[in-house]
Amino acid sequence: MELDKPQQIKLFTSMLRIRMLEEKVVELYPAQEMKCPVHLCIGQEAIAAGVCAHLNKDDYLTSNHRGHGHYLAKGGDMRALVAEFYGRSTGCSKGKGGSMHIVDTSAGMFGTSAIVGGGIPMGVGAGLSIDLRGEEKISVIFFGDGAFDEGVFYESYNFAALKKLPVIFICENNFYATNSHQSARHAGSRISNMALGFDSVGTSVDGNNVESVYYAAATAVERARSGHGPTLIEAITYRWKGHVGPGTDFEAGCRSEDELKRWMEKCPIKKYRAKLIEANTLDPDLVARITDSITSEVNDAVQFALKSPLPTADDLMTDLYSE
Amino acid sequence: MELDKPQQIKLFTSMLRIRMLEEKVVELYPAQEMKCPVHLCIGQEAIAAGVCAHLNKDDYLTSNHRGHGHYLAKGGDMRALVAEFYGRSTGCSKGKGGSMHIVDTSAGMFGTSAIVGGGIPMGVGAGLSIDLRGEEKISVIFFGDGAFDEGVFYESYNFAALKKLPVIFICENNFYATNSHQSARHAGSRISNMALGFDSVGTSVDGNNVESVYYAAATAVERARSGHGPTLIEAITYRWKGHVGPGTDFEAGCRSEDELKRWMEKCPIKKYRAKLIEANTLDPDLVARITDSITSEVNDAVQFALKSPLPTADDLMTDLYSE
Amino acid sequence: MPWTKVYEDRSEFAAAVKKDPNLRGLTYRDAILEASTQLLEHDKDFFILGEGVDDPGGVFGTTKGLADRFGDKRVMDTPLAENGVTGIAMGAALTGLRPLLVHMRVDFMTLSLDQIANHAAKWGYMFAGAVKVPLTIRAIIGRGWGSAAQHSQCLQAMFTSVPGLKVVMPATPYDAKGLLTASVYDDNPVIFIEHRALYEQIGHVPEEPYKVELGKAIVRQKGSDVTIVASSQMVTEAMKAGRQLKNDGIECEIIDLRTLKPMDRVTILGSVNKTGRLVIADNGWKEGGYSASVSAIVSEEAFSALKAPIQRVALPNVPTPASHVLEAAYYKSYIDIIEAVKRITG
Amino acid sequence: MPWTKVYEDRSEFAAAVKKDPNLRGLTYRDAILEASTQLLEHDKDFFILGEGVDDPGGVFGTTKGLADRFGDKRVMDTPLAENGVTGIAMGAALTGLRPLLVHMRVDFMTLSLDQIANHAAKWGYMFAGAVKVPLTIRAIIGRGWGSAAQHSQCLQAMFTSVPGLKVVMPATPYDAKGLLTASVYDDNPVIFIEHRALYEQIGHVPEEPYKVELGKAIVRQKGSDVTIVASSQMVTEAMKAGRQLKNDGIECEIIDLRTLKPMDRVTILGSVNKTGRLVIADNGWKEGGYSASVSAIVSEEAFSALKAPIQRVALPNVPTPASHVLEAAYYKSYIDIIEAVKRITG
Ligand SMILES: Cc1ncc(C[n+]2csc(CCOP(=O)(O)OP(=O)(O)O)c2C)c(N)n1
Ligand SMILES: Cc1ncc(C[n+]2csc(CCOP(=O)(O)OP(=O)(O)O)c2C)c(N)n1
Ligand SMILES: [Mg+2]
Ligand SMILES: [Mg+2]
Repeated sequence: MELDKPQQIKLFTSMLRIRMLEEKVVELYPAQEMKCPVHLCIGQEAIAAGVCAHLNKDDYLTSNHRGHGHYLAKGGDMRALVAEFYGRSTGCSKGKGGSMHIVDTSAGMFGTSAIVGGGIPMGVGAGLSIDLRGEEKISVIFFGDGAFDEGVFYESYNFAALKKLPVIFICENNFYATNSHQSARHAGSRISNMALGFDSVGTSVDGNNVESVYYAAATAVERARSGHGPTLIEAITYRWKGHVGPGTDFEAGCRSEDELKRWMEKCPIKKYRAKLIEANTLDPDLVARITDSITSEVNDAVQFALKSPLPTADDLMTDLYSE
Repeated sequence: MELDKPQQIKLFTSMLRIRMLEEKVVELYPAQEMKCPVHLCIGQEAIAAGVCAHLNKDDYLTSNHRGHGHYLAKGGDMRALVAEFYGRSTGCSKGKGGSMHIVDTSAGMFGTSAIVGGGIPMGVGAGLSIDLRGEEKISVIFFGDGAFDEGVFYESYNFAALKKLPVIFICENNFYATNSHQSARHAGSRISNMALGFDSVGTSVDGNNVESVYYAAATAVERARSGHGPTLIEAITYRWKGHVGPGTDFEAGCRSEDELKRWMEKCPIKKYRAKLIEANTLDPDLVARITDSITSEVNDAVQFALKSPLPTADDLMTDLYSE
Repeated sequence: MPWTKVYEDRSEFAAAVKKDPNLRGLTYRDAILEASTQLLEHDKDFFILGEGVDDPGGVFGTTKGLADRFGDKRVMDTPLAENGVTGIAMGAALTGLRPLLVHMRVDFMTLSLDQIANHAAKWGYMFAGAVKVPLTIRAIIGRGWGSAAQHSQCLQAMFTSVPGLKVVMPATPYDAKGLLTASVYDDNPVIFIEHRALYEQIGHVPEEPYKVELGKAIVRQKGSDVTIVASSQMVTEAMKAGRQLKNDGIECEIIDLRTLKPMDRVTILGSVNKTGRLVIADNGWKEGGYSASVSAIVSEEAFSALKAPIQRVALPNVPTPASHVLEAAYYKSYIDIIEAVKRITG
Repeated sequence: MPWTKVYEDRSEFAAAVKKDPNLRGLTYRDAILEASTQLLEHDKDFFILGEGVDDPGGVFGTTKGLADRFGDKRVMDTPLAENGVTGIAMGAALTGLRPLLVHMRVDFMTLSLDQIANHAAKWGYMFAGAVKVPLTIRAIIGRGWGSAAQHSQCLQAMFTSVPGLKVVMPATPYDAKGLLTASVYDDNPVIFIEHRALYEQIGHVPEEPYKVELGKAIVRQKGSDVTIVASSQMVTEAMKAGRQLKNDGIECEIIDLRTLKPMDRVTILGSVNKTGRLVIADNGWKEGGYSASVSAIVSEEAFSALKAPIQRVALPNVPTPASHVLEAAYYKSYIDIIEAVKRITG
């Protein structure tokens, strides 16, 4: 299944849309009107875009604290997302969740956890539900190389492989958990090798190459949909911003500026744009039109959020239990 | 390092001692004087014997609910063990622990957990302590195929492999966790394969062949003592008795009688006795002398326990905190 | 009404059946089995999972035969992976299924506390009602025969300390069935704690499915001198104590909480306002225990009615010891309740 | 004495330094860093481990520079594996080392509750003193800026519900240093909970190492009208409330618990016996919270002294919301303490 031109343009657009929303957050955050931590995925957009290109709206997606990209790529509502950043009652979680806790059940997202690894079993549970109900859907779980440290990953993967559930595990390996390097946390050198112990399939892929991600995901989706169980995809990438907030963090000595620069050269969007222009799939004009359209969408979402009401103290005690 | 005759006799004796103590428990348990659950390891003795033959008294050993064999093989005090079964104040835990919670710090055992997998990280912590203090010791962890299910195994193994700690993981795979078969719990077909994901070494061995266990452990001990980190040894075996208590459990439909019979033919003690007699290392006379000596030791331990005082209600509130 | 009655022993129930031959008796164990069976029969979204639920023993009999009858997709054995499996059950619940996750011992739930307290409990609130977590977790309290410190705990205080959970502890066969059914149909995470010492208890249980409303306590015995608030197995002890105290002329009002969280304050406060005296009997530890929660609410909201210090009958502040001598000194019974009542009456 | 004083703000401390130029000031954050540094210097059995302890930021500054100075074996970054690492630290403690395990947020400890509650807490008792667990676990309470439900909890009630643990919550820089040192040298598992809102607080801290005894509360302010029992950041709020109430002619006796478990009942009961009125201020939830434990003990043991209902100032029964508007409605302050005091005085 070769990608055709419209699909390629879609992939490009999907990445750019994530980037532009997050750049907007970078721009607006210093005003201190978004009063919650933000974990930006700038630099990592190819993974969300490449994987989600395969998904239907009713497929399930589980994400984590760094979830804006997954949310947008899966079809989550941008207005509701930005409003949540701003703590508004029109936010996807009505201001109760903040940027780390986003939800869009209509896009198959049942809420993100900010406990590292916490969402992984939920995604497997969604896969179990598909299996028990005999549905055609699949369940995709995004998590980081930090979450890979957690025992709950192991328990969850084992369960999914044991029951041959239609689940795809996407480990976004950006080398760091906060500022702790993978080498300080993992005995093994390849995350995808962990699949071996489960008699399952793992694969490592350049997470900055959207088509590589796309094709790796295609195989996994095929496996999942045909009853062969989970695949562990390690997508190797890099986050440009600090662990949290809009700044970079090499100044603080968390990482070297060189490392960041090297990875910025591997920008998934820049690289893909060049490739598509080279192939005459994109031209500067089309890029401009796509950019404009996203600009409007982003501005609209921000305007929507800023015009939206804040919750009131009366909302504090609602929603504890579902009746 | 070929085993010489005295070492072989030691291995045989070590197994027989475990067997005979446990057979005594089987005999005495119905009197309902040992008022605690007992998890017998009859059929699995070769593993404790084969591994512990390499250990010094000050090496660390971590065990679980099915720990009598490990305790004896490591040099734990038999009197204190039996007294603990009988809830006496001379028991290794002064009656506060019962059969699932046994301890002998002089033999490098810091207390067993009855939470499946609960002891595993402790054993790694002991290995970390050895490393931090620059000692020559090693730390051996016994756990079951059920404990292998738990995320804490994964977290612990990763840590040990990452820090190259002198730890040996011995998974006693008797196929069942309570009555749940391995095939209902593990996606992978070989427990030892899990080492691959950690760039570590795993090996599977016939857990009913004491010399096979001995040689597999030898390699692991060598690796541990020379700074190469942990080894995952899967020792394949079978428990003859029910999960808990002195009875068999095929009557209850938990397993087939055939399966038990097949494994009883592979009795590690019977097989090894035959081998050693064949090689003229043992003769019926020596076997009788060994048996007699163990009989006395076991009877002495039981007598000691039965003559020992019970705790009193005053002991209830002591030992909560160490001062 | 027959279903509100606590039959202290089998002979008492046998006598009741003599009077009313239509009185259908079932043990607490079988009441749970019956509720589970009927849920499996009637609701395709309902399923059971947990370690050993398909075991021939069937979790002390409470799931016996179900795997054979309904298959291993609806009655599913799981790996020993408490945190993962709890999250998996929660994920299934988020998609609209109604999982019932079973633990042989409540002690093992410390392993899954993250999925329970940081996830299931918070999901509804954190996403402002966009999602529901219709997950019920059954857990059994073990006791006796040297079970010792890791196989005998009563951890209700841990769960009741977390907003968003419901915590249910049935004391009778009737409630075991009705509360379990209600828990499964509740759209929130419910921790359903059973006491194994009650498994043989018999009582009236109607055959057809029914629910007992969560969050409502029940007055098991009316009385004017002192209120005893109890739950789970302590209700049996309280009833025994109440009967003996009656002989001494002390009328106890005995409240069975049924649901610990949310707590039925109205029933508790109403009774204390009437009697002016309160004894709380809880199977857990006294220090930091659930009994303190009841006490605190009463001394805040019914202080002026109180005529005597609030008494708590609960476990001393040590882990469970193994030796039977120590167990005997450790556990509380109707005798301790009687003593507590006497300390503040007369 | 300067070390018992709570300086509500920096100007107050600056004024004190003017009077006594030898008064050495340190922030709460730096007091923890100093205790840790001195322990690393003086005790080769002591080491620090935890996620990000070697981070340039140094766990909000409390471990800053230590890894560079003492190396990665004594200040050890760990994988994100809370349950495993807790068990590993415990194993090291069993062999006689004194590990200090650090969590950026107390919320993550739900993952390690099995090792804490089923293992560390029970080990000494279960083995009748044959083993010791000199393990200290630092955990930080976060708050504000939309931290939301999973990054802001006060879980002391969870820990105080388990026999065998000690739970410490320092309120001042002096105590932060002295209690941390005492915790490390305690042979039992200690949960040491810090409130990040206190990190900038300044106070007198002697340079030489010292211990503040565990299990002893301290009276921060004497008074005869009402007792306020507080801990951690609520002590600051209580002091503020006490000052304002003095203007209204109400004399508060303010007790800083310092150690929540074991609880210093003598100090609490002594004060309530004198004042007859009690307000408990706790950073945790009210329902099922630690404040209930204090309340229950007082209404059991000092009932006859009580002149008014016990009041509790604690969080409402919902997870922490993210939006700042909701946060403002959620958290409690000196104003709530003043209101509670006024409800039961005058
Ligand atoms: C259980 C748990 N431990 C620690 C944290 C603190 N924390 C938040 S994000 C994070 C790093 C996660 O790294 P990774 O999974 O690689 O995701 P990334 O941030 O790199 O996208 C940590 C340690 C947490 N939220 N939950
Ligand atoms: C965390 C936890 N889950 C469940 C149990 C109940 N349980 C006790 S022993 C056991 C089986 C353990 O199997 P395995 O590790 O293979 O050891 P074996 O009994 O076969 O020697 C189970 C499930 C427990 N004690 N702890
Ligand atoms: Mg990462
Ligand atoms: Mg087994």
